[in-house]
Amino acid sequence: MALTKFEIAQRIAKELKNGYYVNLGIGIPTLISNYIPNDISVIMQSENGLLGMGPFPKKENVDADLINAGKETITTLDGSSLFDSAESFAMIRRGRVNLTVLGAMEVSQNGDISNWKIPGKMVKGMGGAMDLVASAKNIIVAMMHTNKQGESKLLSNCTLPITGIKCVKKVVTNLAVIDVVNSQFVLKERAPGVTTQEIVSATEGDLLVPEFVPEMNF
Amino acid sequence: MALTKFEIAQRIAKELKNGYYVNLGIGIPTLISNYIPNDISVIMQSENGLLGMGPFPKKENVDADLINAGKETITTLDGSSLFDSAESFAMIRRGRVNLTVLGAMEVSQNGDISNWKIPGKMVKGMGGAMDLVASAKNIIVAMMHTNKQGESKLLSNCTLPITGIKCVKKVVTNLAVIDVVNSQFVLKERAPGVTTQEIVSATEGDLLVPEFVPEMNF
Amino acid sequence: MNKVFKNADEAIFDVENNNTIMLGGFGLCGIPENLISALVKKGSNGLTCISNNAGVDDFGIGLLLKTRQVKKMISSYVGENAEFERQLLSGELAVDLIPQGTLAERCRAAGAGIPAFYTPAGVGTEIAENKEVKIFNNQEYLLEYAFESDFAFVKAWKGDHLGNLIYRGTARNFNPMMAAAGKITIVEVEELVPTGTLDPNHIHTPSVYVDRIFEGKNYEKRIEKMTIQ
Amino acid sequence: MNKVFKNADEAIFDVENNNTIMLGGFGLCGIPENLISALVKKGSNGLTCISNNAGVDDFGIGLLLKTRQVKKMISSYVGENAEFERQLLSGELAVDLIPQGTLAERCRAAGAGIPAFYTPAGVGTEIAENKEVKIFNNQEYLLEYAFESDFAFVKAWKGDHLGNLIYRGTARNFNPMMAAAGKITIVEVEELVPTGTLDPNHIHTPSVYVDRIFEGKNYEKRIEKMTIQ
Repeated sequence: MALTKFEIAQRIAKELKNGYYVNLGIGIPTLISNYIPNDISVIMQSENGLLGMGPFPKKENVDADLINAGKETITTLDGSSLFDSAESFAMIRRGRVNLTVLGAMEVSQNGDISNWKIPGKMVKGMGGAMDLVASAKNIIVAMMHTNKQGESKLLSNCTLPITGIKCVKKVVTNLAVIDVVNSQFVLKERAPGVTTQEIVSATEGDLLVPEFVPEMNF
Repeated sequence: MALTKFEIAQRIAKELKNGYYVNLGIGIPTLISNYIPNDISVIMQSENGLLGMGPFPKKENVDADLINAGKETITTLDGSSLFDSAESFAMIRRGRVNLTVLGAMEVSQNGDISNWKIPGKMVKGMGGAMDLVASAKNIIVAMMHTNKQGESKLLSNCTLPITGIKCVKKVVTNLAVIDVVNSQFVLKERAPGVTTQEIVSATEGDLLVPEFVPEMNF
Repeated sequence: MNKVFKNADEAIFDVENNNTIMLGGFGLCGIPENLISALVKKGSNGLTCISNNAGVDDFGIGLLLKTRQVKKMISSYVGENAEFERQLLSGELAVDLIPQGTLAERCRAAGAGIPAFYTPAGVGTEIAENKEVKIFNNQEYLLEYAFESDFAFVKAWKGDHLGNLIYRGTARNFNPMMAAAGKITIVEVEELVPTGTLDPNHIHTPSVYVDRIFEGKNYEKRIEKMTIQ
Repeated sequence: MNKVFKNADEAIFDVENNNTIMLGGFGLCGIPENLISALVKKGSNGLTCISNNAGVDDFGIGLLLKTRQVKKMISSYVGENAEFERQLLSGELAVDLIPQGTLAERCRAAGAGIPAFYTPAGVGTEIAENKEVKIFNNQEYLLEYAFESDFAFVKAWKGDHLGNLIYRGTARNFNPMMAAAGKITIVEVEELVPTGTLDPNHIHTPSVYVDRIFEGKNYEKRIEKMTIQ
């Protein structure tokens, strides 16, 4: 069975380590915060100027001066810090954010990512995505394996305008966990019940398939 | 009568305007704060991270965490702000400090200044002087007109290693107030009782002498 | 020198058509509400606005779009409003999209007297076109320039009469860098306090950067996406 | 992940000979006293120290000079001590003199992932030798590079267990940029407080930059020039 977007988030949550500083993009990545193991503590960075992003506020505590990068009202936590946007991207470019999880329209086998622009459609902008993918040391993409037309989103080359080059380290889709190694996709795990062949068919780029590919566990 | 260093400071104090942010170098410039007119308020910047430098503390209020760029213990004032060294030089390079007063070994007629290094002698470093002279919009040099050997310190070209080029706007010495205009010294004021001829003799660089040169008043 | 103005109308007396204005804020958080309203009232047009976002249809910079005062937006993320999209598609409005970190750093550079710097953001993408590329430690970087602007419109939480500022929460965002960058920096604060009441160690923007300050009124502080537990 | 260490000795366990270390402080104000003492005790040598000043004969970095652990100083102003001068003249010690603002900005760039930037400081002087010059707005600027360092030794006033820091007075100086710049950042604080006790809006250095933190002891906080009314 292909994973739901919640299960994709749940699988990625296993990549978190205690003490990690993490930046989660909009969409599936945001869901990850619901699956953080109880025995570890991670600190969420919101690029509009907050480390230690807490949960949504109770209605009576809503504060217009406290939002996240998705413009949602949020809260601070013990140990939070507030800063300006230059400082926020300073720590991102410096490589101090341990993990960045982003959605994508396409990922190529050399780790390029496209997620900001579709030619012919209204372009809203890259926001902080170009800075994040250019600087984060550890980037995981969370996305569906194929698009709505059933075409692979894991490609030999991106067809859409690029957000960043050679930056994606790992892709978690509804079908598989795939690493990007030496300009090649490497199949690491299958979604429960999904066959290697199904994944191969759904992957346009070069996919290295080891002899034994375990099923994911959560 | 040639001015004392206190009178040089007193004369420069007349250049201050209400609301000015001012950086005063070590030596004669430091004395200027004793002569600020009562009807204006100026804010002293200390490049180690303070705007609004106050007077020396009373003995019981000495605080090792509050020093100026000369490493002297000082105080803060109402309206002071503290910041790091990057921010301190950001505001200097940005041109937000209205006036910088420095000592010098030599000034040339195109506004070059030498004040950090004497070849063959132990070099202690330029500290913040090179940043200040490269960025301040309004630089006044406070110095003696001649050195201990009686040689002019106002030269056609500096002989000592340069601290900054084309930056000095005005020189106040024990003999005169001299502006730097179009790569020429222009005599603006004489010290009380000092003749134009004395000033001309003591100035090696090209000195434009207007028909009437007033005596300074304080 | 008195920096204190009575209100936004008086503080923007010398804004002219075709000026470039930086406006603080992220989404609708920390935006200079009073200054935007005054600018709508004043009617200056042909403006270039440097701001991370472009507001919504009836709030923030959206108000200046509705009155067609804006010629160009320099932003990282736009289009949360229909009028913006209409003007963009019809060619009435130009947009420069810039990676958010680069946008922030170009403001910071302007405020720090740094004319240009290198950043990895955008390497290999279309925003690298016509930009100087330089290699440091075997990695490519793009040369990016400090922004130039005629005015910075800044919103802070508290400010004193001298211009020292403290921001609150994530309303800080682009405000401090823009405060430092503006050729003329105009600040509205929720609370104008006597000089000497703010702790020097807690100041976010030192007074040296601030040219004009006033206490704003009728803050709406609209919330773009209300999310609760 | 626990960042809290018992003391300076344990916090510098992996410093090696020939490492490059940034040390916060201006004069003797805001220097990492405990870390310097531990480094003297550990005896690592061949060190390159990036620090605005070099201490005095019997305090600050002067202690590391006395034991001949320093190979090179990168500073803006040095020589307040006789041993420094002796080693420099004898060729035992190398010194790189850098304008103070450039020194600060090269730390800041390192902490901000900016590999290089342009600055006007030093144009036309001997420090411009062998540096790339570029013209912006008809003015010359020098290309300056981010510092690389193995460790940053930082002194703060208060810090929490997560590594959020608040500095005090002018003891802030170079500490925040170095905290951000260090490959491994080790912080000593006068008071280590429980996480959650510092106001998020007052943090000077966010925890993300801090790898190790400990509460220092026996602070001498020596005053270089006592001046009183």
